[in-house]
Amino acid sequence: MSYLDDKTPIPGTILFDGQKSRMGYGLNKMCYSFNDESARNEFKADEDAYCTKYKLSDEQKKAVKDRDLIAMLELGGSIYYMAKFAGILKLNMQDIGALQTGLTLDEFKQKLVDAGK
Amino acid sequence: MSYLDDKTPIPGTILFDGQKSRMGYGLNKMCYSFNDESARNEFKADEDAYCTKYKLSDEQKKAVKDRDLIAMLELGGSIYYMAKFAGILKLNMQDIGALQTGLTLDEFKQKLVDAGK
Amino acid sequence: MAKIIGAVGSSHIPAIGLAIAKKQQQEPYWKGFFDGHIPIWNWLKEKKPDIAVVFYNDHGLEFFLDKKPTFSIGAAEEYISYDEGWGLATIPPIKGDPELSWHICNTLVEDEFDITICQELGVDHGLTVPMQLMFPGDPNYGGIKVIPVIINCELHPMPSPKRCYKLGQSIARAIQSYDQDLDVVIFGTGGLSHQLDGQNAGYINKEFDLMCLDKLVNDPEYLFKFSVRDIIENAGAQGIEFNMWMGMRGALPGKVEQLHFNYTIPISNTAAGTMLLSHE
Amino acid sequence: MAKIIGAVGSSHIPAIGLAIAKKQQQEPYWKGFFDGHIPIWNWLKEKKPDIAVVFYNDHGLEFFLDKKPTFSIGAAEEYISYDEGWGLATIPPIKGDPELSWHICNTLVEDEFDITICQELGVDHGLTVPMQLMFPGDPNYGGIKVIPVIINCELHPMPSPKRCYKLGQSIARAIQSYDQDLDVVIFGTGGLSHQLDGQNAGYINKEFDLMCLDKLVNDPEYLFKFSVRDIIENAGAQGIEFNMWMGMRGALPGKVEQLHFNYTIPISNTAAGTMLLSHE
Ligand SMILES: [Fe+3]
Ligand SMILES: [Fe+3]
Repeated sequence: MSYLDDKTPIPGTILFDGQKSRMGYGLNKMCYSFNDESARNEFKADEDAYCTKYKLSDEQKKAVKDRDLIAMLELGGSIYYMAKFAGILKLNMQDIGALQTGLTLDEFKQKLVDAGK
Repeated sequence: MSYLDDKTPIPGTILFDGQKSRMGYGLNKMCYSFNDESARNEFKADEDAYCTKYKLSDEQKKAVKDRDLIAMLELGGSIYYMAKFAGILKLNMQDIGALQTGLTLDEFKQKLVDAGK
Repeated sequence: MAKIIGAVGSSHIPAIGLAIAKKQQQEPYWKGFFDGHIPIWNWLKEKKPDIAVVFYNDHGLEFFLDKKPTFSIGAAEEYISYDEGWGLATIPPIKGDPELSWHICNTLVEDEFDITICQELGVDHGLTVPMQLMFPGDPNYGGIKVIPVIINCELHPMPSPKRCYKLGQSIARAIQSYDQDLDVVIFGTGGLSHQLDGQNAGYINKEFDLMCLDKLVNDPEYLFKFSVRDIIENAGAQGIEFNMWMGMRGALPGKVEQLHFNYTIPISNTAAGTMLLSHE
Repeated sequence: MAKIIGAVGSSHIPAIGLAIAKKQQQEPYWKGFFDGHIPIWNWLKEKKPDIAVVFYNDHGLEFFLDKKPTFSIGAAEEYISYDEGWGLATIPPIKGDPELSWHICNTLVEDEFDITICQELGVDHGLTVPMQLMFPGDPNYGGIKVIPVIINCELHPMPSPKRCYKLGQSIARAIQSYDQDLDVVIFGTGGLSHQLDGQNAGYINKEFDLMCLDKLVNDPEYLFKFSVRDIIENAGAQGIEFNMWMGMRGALPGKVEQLHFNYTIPISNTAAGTMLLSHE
């Protein structure tokens, strides 16, 4: 009995498990490539062609195009690889946090500060 | 207490352990590259340059040049990678066996047959 | 629920693949070895298992010393056979069952096995030769899907025979808790006694092999007393591939019956064992 | 014989590396966090350990999903810091002690840990940020050599907190049986409660963190009751990086004394803990 056999959703949380990793394999492989500067430049020069090279699905391509991080997660993105995608967009982890939670950056920062009280 | 803490030599046998793997890293990496046909061709075209590319020591280069399999083992070669080197030389496992044991191929084959009696 | 219907022990040496490519199965050197598989071929045709869990070792095709895992589990859609550098023909891709792979991985980590999960995996003769051997002439391998289980037999430190057996036990628990109606066969490949490298190349130990195989069927825990070094001292440097047979046997729960056995010396530089086990 | 002289818990988040690069240590946001390291800096300068065993996780720099190990141990001469893709500066190479690494690997496999041995290993902020943090401004990191211990915190299934603690225990046994006169410090990095992804991004749980850190010092086995899922439910998706602290604590044998403790919310999106432990 694995802890993963408990299928009760954890609110606001997507566990990156085998099912997600299968679904997001190409998407994550693309984002993994962004460790290399040349890959980042190639992506920036023609995003769509680069997504095709990594065999992203149409839904995944749309999520990338829309910078829809929640959709990327749902389609199998792993946050550690997606962070490299965010880097290309010049977004840091707090920017990403705000985007995913629908808060402004200041609201998101305040949420973090409040957690320390 | 690991089984590797027993340092008693096993006659005719070199355990491929951490010490050997450190020593033979470049040599084995070179032989690992021979999985690719282009690497095999590059090696065949200029053996010495290829050995230099993988930072083999002078002793390792000499062992490669002399096709001295025992010396290669002693200098950190792993048999599974060396098998790919042997393939370039058109030697199979029985040829290698004969070379290492100082037997003729027929004698080596007879040794194997005798083991079944 | 998925069901383990039996297990096959076999050799995976490249010379077998070369003999198949050259259609030498009925030549005197090979006849005894290949004919020793007839009962297994018949059994596989009759039972038509859906899945084969294949214990094998990589010989420097997909893994290098930069990152060398102790145990790896394949979780890919398919496994590709690549050029190994010395002339063995590649074979058609082998289908995987990633859903079952992940179920096994989840169970193994829960059971404290620290596996490496492989969503891309090229496979060498360790897996391709048994596939060719068990499904002769069939590019579809009887429609079977495989779960590759790879045990480090190259770089010391290596896992003990006992640890490999326990790995098999955990895999069996995973299969038996898998909520799909699948028949599973376990393949153990490699060995038996042999040594490829050094002045002791060509070493074979018939007596030790036959003892190990007898105990494997009837009293596998007896074999726990052997360390990796013990196996190598008795069965040669590559005799440690017996660890794959230990994994296979660990995956057979309950009472075991040996349906077929064959043992040939030499096949290339090895003692080659062939075994068919069923269990209640 | 080698001796474990203490342990340090710390954060490894990239924002710390960026703050160091921008020399922001005395700015209001950062002052409390960096000043919270003064007792650790002093202790390291006084004790001058020879070796640091660093528990960290790779965040998609050196490992990809094609082959994802549960536990990996570095056994290289040096570890290179590479571009991670989003602007963190690389740092000078970090020296390894391959001989001690192999001794640890031998022990771990004997103790039934199924590690991946890494003779080449690029390192990301998981290791580079703690090195910068512990040896400020010193490109030679106080002359220390590291043994990287990498725990999968990215792909489920992940090892339990209990398994990580046991990994630390086995590493401690290895060090204490190593026949060289070396002083060893253990670094646990990462965490504490935080979540980077999903609608729950920005989640932090102070109460749970403080309970975990208290138990970690005084009653670590209490924490065995938490599954990976339990940790994530309580500490957020990336709160599972607490597993590195479990490994670190497992490596501290005997009676433990907490010499220093600091806890800051927020550092970037995390609760950051800083801890110095010695033991008898
Ligand atoms: Fe083999
Ligand atoms: Fe982290």
